[in-house]
Amino acid sequence: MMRRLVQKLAFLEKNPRRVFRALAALGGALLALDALLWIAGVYKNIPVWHGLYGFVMCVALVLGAKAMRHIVRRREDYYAPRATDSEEERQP
Amino acid sequence: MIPLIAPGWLLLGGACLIPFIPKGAARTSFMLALPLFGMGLLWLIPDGSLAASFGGYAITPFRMDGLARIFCLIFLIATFLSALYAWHLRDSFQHVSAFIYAGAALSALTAGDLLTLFVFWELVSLGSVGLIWARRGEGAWHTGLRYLIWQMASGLLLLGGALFFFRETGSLAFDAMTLQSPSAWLIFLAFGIKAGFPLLHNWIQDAYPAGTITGTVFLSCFTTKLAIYALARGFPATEALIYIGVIMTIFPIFYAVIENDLRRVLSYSLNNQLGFMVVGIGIGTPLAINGAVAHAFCHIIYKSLLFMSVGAVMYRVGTAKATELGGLYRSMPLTMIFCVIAAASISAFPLFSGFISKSPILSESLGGGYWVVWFLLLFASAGVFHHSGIKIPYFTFFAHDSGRRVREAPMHMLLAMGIAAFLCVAIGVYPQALYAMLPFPMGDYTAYDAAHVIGQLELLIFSALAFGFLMLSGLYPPEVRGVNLDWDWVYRRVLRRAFERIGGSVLVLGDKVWGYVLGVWGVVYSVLARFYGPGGLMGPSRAAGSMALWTAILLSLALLFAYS
Amino acid sequence: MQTLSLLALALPFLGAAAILLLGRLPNPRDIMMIAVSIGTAACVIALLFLYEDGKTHAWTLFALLPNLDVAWHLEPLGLLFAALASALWVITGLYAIGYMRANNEKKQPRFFACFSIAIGSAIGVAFAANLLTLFIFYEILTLSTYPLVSHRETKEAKRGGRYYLAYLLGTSFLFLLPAIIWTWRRAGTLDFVEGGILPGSMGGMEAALLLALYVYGIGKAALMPLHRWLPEAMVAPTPVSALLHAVAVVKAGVFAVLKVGIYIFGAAFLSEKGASEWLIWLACFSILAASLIALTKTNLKARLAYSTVSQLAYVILAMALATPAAMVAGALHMASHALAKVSLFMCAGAIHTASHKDEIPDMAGLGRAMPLTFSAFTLGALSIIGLPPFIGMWSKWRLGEAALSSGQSWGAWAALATLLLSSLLNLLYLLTIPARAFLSGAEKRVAMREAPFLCLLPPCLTALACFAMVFLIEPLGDFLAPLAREPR
Amino acid sequence: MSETLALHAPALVILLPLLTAPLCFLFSRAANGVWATALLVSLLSFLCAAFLLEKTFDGRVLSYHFGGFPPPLGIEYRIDMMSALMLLIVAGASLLGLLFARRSVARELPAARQSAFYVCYLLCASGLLGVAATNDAFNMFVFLEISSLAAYALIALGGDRDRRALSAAYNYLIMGTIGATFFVIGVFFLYAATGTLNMTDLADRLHALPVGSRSLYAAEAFIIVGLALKIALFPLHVWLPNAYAFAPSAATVFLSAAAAKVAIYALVRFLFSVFGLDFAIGGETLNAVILPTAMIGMIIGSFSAIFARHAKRIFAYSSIAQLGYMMLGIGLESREGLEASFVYLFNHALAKSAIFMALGCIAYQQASMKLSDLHGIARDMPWTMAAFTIAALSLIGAPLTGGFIGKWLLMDAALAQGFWLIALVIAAVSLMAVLYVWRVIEAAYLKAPTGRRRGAPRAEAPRREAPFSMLLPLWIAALLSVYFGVDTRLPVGAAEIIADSLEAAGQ
Repeated sequence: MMRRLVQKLAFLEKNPRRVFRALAALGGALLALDALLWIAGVYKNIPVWHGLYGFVMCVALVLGAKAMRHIVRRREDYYAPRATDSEEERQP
Repeated sequence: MIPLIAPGWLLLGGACLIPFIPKGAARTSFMLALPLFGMGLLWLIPDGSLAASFGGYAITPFRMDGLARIFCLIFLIATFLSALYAWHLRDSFQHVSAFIYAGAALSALTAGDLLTLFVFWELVSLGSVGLIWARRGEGAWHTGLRYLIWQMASGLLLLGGALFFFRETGSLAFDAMTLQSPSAWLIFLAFGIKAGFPLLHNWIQDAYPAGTITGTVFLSCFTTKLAIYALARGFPATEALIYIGVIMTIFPIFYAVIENDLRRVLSYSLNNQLGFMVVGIGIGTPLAINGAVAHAFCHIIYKSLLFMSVGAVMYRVGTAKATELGGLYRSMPLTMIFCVIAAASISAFPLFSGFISKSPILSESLGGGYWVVWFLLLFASAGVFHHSGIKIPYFTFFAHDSGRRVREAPMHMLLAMGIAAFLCVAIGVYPQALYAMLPFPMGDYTAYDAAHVIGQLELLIFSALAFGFLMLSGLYPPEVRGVNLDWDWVYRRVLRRAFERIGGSVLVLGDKVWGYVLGVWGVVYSVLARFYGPGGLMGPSRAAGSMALWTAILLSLALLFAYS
Repeated sequence: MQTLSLLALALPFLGAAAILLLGRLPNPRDIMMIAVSIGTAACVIALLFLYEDGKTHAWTLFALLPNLDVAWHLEPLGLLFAALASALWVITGLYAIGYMRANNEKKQPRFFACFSIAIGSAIGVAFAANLLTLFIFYEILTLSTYPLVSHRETKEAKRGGRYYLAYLLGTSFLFLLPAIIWTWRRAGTLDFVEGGILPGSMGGMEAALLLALYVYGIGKAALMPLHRWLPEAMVAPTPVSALLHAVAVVKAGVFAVLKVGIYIFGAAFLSEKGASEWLIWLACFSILAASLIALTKTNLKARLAYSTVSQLAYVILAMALATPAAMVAGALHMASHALAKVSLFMCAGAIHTASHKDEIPDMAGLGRAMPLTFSAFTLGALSIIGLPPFIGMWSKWRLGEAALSSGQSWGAWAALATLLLSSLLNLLYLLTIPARAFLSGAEKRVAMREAPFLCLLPPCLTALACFAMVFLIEPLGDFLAPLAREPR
Repeated sequence: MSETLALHAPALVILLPLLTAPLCFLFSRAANGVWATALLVSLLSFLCAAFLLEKTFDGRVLSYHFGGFPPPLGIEYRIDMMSALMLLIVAGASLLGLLFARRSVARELPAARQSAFYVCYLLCASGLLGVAATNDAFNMFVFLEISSLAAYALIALGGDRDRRALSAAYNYLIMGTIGATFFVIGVFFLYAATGTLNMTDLADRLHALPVGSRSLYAAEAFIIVGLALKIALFPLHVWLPNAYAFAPSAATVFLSAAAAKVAIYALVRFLFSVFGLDFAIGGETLNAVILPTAMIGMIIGSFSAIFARHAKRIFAYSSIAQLGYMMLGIGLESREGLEASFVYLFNHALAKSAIFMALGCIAYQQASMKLSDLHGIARDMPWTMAAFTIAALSLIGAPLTGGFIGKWLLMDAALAQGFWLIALVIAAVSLMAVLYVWRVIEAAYLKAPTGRRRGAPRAEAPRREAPFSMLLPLWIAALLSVYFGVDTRLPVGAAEIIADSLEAAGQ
């Protein structure tokens, strides 16, 4: 069972765009469902808000962090020898 | 009738016995039996408290109620899982430290007064630092020292607060208080340090990646959640907590995205999760508090599971740096599955434990009219998914293949992870069991209504899409080695340098001053010695002639006085 | 009781004579010393139980000058100090025998005789019924410990001894004696009286000045900046350091300060006139500055010495807070610090005996070879830091409580902040020692053993006592309660 | 019997040694015989002194008329508490010194001069006793000169061992003569003004005289300066260190214990009993002169002691400082001050004689008294150094020793009048005493003996403990200085009576 799982994953790893498209399709379906349920009046939340918000904010988060890294990143041994960052990590 | 021994005391007593049990199966079995036995005790102990007097103070060394009970339960579970995970370990020092740590944390949960709380609060610090020092080496030593200073600072603030509290009220009872007196502020700060309030948080990200593989699993369970418990007990519905909590949820996720050390990523994410709980406590409605408590409960399980899976990788590969890992799903598929389950839980996928505990907090923030808070929490939720839900499993087990081919994690680790993973799913599927144990009745609340489920799924899927988009477009920042400066830079670098400079110059100055004093003394001495030495004015060999002169002078002076 | 207390006073002195007589025979001599110490401790502890609050227990030995007696009395604070000194004498004595033999020290008869005299005079200080008697025994204590400090007769030992004498005699002649005579002039008596003898006889400024003379005149309390003798005296053999820095000498100093505060000025008088407010700040400074200096020392005994300077200032702080509760807290701290610090010093000596290592960095990894020693050290250190569940925490707790209820506004905050901050500093300079000993350098196997049994047992005992004392906290509090009584 | 003795004791106490001395000189050349006689006489005179003290302890005054002539005409010996105390000190010091002297003198002086030493010693003692007992101003001068001349000779006898003794004696001779001359000039002025020499009488008549007589001013000034020379009050102290340092050990013991103190007695007698404080040079002026000179003397003397390298000289300088203490108490011109001075004087006599005896014991074993040659001596002479340490503690003023009582009272007296600075100087000078005493103790106890002692004639002979006959008086003095630090009834009681009577007379 594990072997098959690993093989499947290896296949996906080689075809990332496939995964992405599948995800996009799932997202589209969810958006549609969301909208439908809202129209049907099952709940009164703002429709499709979660998805868009999540997408935008995540992009913003990563880009913001990327920008921040320019400011805050230092060499790994910056705090050495008073930190473990640059120490050999292999432990028993 | 309360049984004489509280679960925490049981663990502490057990910790004292551990060194005397031969290493190996006997000792590990004993260590596993302790929390199980503790759960049995917890089952037997009814609600109530034990009053006592010590040193002239009325204290309540033991108190059991709904809030304490559920925390006790999860602490015992966490102890069991962590001990199981550490089955292979043959280090008495770590064993004792870990059980003192767990036992003290449990005892602190059942402390009914500030004095008892302080006692165990400090013991928690002492026990836990052993798990960092046990890694051995210069870096771990200094990291542990920094950690210990922070923890002690928290304990001392608590001590100061307790003193003030006793002065103000004449009692030491630990119950809800308001931020209106020095005592409350001091205690609030003490809890705040352990809960990782903004600017008081760095010890978490500093120390947890520096612990031993098994030690960090213990660490991730107790200290911060003890603080959450204490806040829930002492400062429910304190509005300041809402804003503090929101900040806690937001800023760590930025760091988590760019951090290379996966255990530090988890530490940032831990901080972010604490933020949700703090918000819940700050909102303070029964449902919100329940949410915070439930979230703490679930969080302990999935966070320790995450640390366990990363730890298992570390155990086999020797590092937890994202740059060194990748493609490990081939070698450690089971670990990967458990990691993904934990990631799903922390991301609050429906049917996983995080979902059922985070929802009450989110809906109460909305219900309480905290719109901005709700927006930010939502952002934080998406961020959590991004770094904990995707980044951890992705960079460990997928991404580019690091080429490392190792064995699957050892059996006992898999077992511990399996149990934890099972609990994550079980709670997610059947939340009523957990809801029933919460301090306040949950009524007919359910997280599984359509709006919640669909909204959450949407959020997560689109976050994943964003990740995919960024990865495919190459915008995603590549993992690189390095450390990121956080607030701790101020004291680890700036203050340290300043202190060294100032301290050094003060010492130099002191030596100089002392040197001057000695120098002046030397000059005075030599002058005196010359004055009084042989041949000096006051020296021993003075002729009679000068004496006669002196006599004459004195006589004339006397006469002058007399005649004047 | 009169006989018993006189016996407790006289036994150490007789013991000293016996030790000198038996000087040539090491075994009978040492057994004699232990027997005498046990006898003394038994007397004092019996007194502790016989003591009844409310009764006067005062006797006169002889009149030195008209209206000026050499007299002794029993009161809780003195009994506590005497009990500490005599009980720890038994333990330190055992340790000293082990240490002196293991290190082949010379002139042991002189050493043990002076040791006994020092304890005897410490008990004399404890029982003194008036300032004059206290002064007399205080000086005997100084003189009898001088040979102990200079025991090794090396250049450094002589230097240390010179510092020791210069500071202690200098302060007592220049400040203490004038202060006593001033008191005598003002109050017409020197007796220790509940509520003090000075109230009503002087104003605030004068009282503050007189207090300054006392606090600095009692040089053994090592308040900064007159603390330098204490680290210098570290050249002495370790049992002496243990005795000096934990039991007899420095505690006699802070004991005298407390006694002056309680029975000469009276807490109410001090706080009413605000005469001790300045001392709060000075004591706080002393606590923190000495802790900071301790951080920079790498020699174990030097670090412990500065730690002592810092801890002594706690007691002075307690006195300066000038409330009855603070005085009790000071007395408690005196006891708790004595127990903890004596353990630390004895551990330091055990380390020296077993490994000849005195520098802290050299001790990394020693914990594996000497687990018991370093465990005892850890317990002692935890107690000094003020961590639960050791006795040190309780004295700090009481002190903090007293600070808050003292009615000082800024002073109370300063005192509390100092208490907390110094705990942190204590942690840094004390706990790191055993932690490194246990954790660092584990890869090297150290071919070393624990110190000899007699060097090992005593520190373990006192370290455990630091813990066990917690259960005595309540009876101890009750026993000391008369100190907190409002003057009648 | 007792009554007869009481009647004649005031004369006996002086006449016994005074008459024995020339007899010894004439009839005996055997040193041991002279020593035994001198010891016997000293003992008798000490017993008389003790008897007198006992008699006067209730404040009574004994008056003895020489030859039966009543006072203004004949010479009167008048024994009050102050005289009795001085007699006790002098006779006691003489007894202790003689006990000590036999072995010491036998080693330090050539056989031919030993009996001369004892004769001079007896003469000196009788002179000092006479000063203390007589109530006649001129008679006092005579006794002063007897003692001084004998003292010059005593010091010069040290010349066989160290040539510097001769120049020291010469210096002392010159200074002492100047002092004596000044004193006698003052006495003549007084006689010219009043026509009497009896001091009680003088006091009465002086106060009947009109105020502002210049000759009386001059008389007081001459007497004060003359006596100050004998006391070695700063800055007239320069003769003292060498005189004490190079005299034979036994002579130093006696002189340091008795000589200067008797001069102090004479000064007090004149200032308080004869002139009175409100007379001529008034109390305030005296205050302004004595207090500063006493304090400067204390400081200068102590510094000199600290920097001295010769053990005996250290303590000779210390004597200058200690005399400063006594003068300080007198300069305070209060009841407390006088009391303190006399207690101090008493205890200092004991402590200082013990110290010089200990040094004499050392001198018995080795020629050099340099500090650097005393290294490790406590190992060889434990008993000597133990007694030395006890006496030194008394000198410092450690509690439970006589010195402490003296300093306590003195500080108390200074504070009673609000003299802050003086109290501080007293404390500081005590501290300086610690310094110089400790140099000796450290050398003796803590320093390793140097291999060969330079200039030591018996370099090869190992140092050993001093003979018992020398240790005995040493220990008596040392133990007494502790005893009187614990049981203070005798010195304090006596000093109280003295202070009361002087205060009454001084007004």
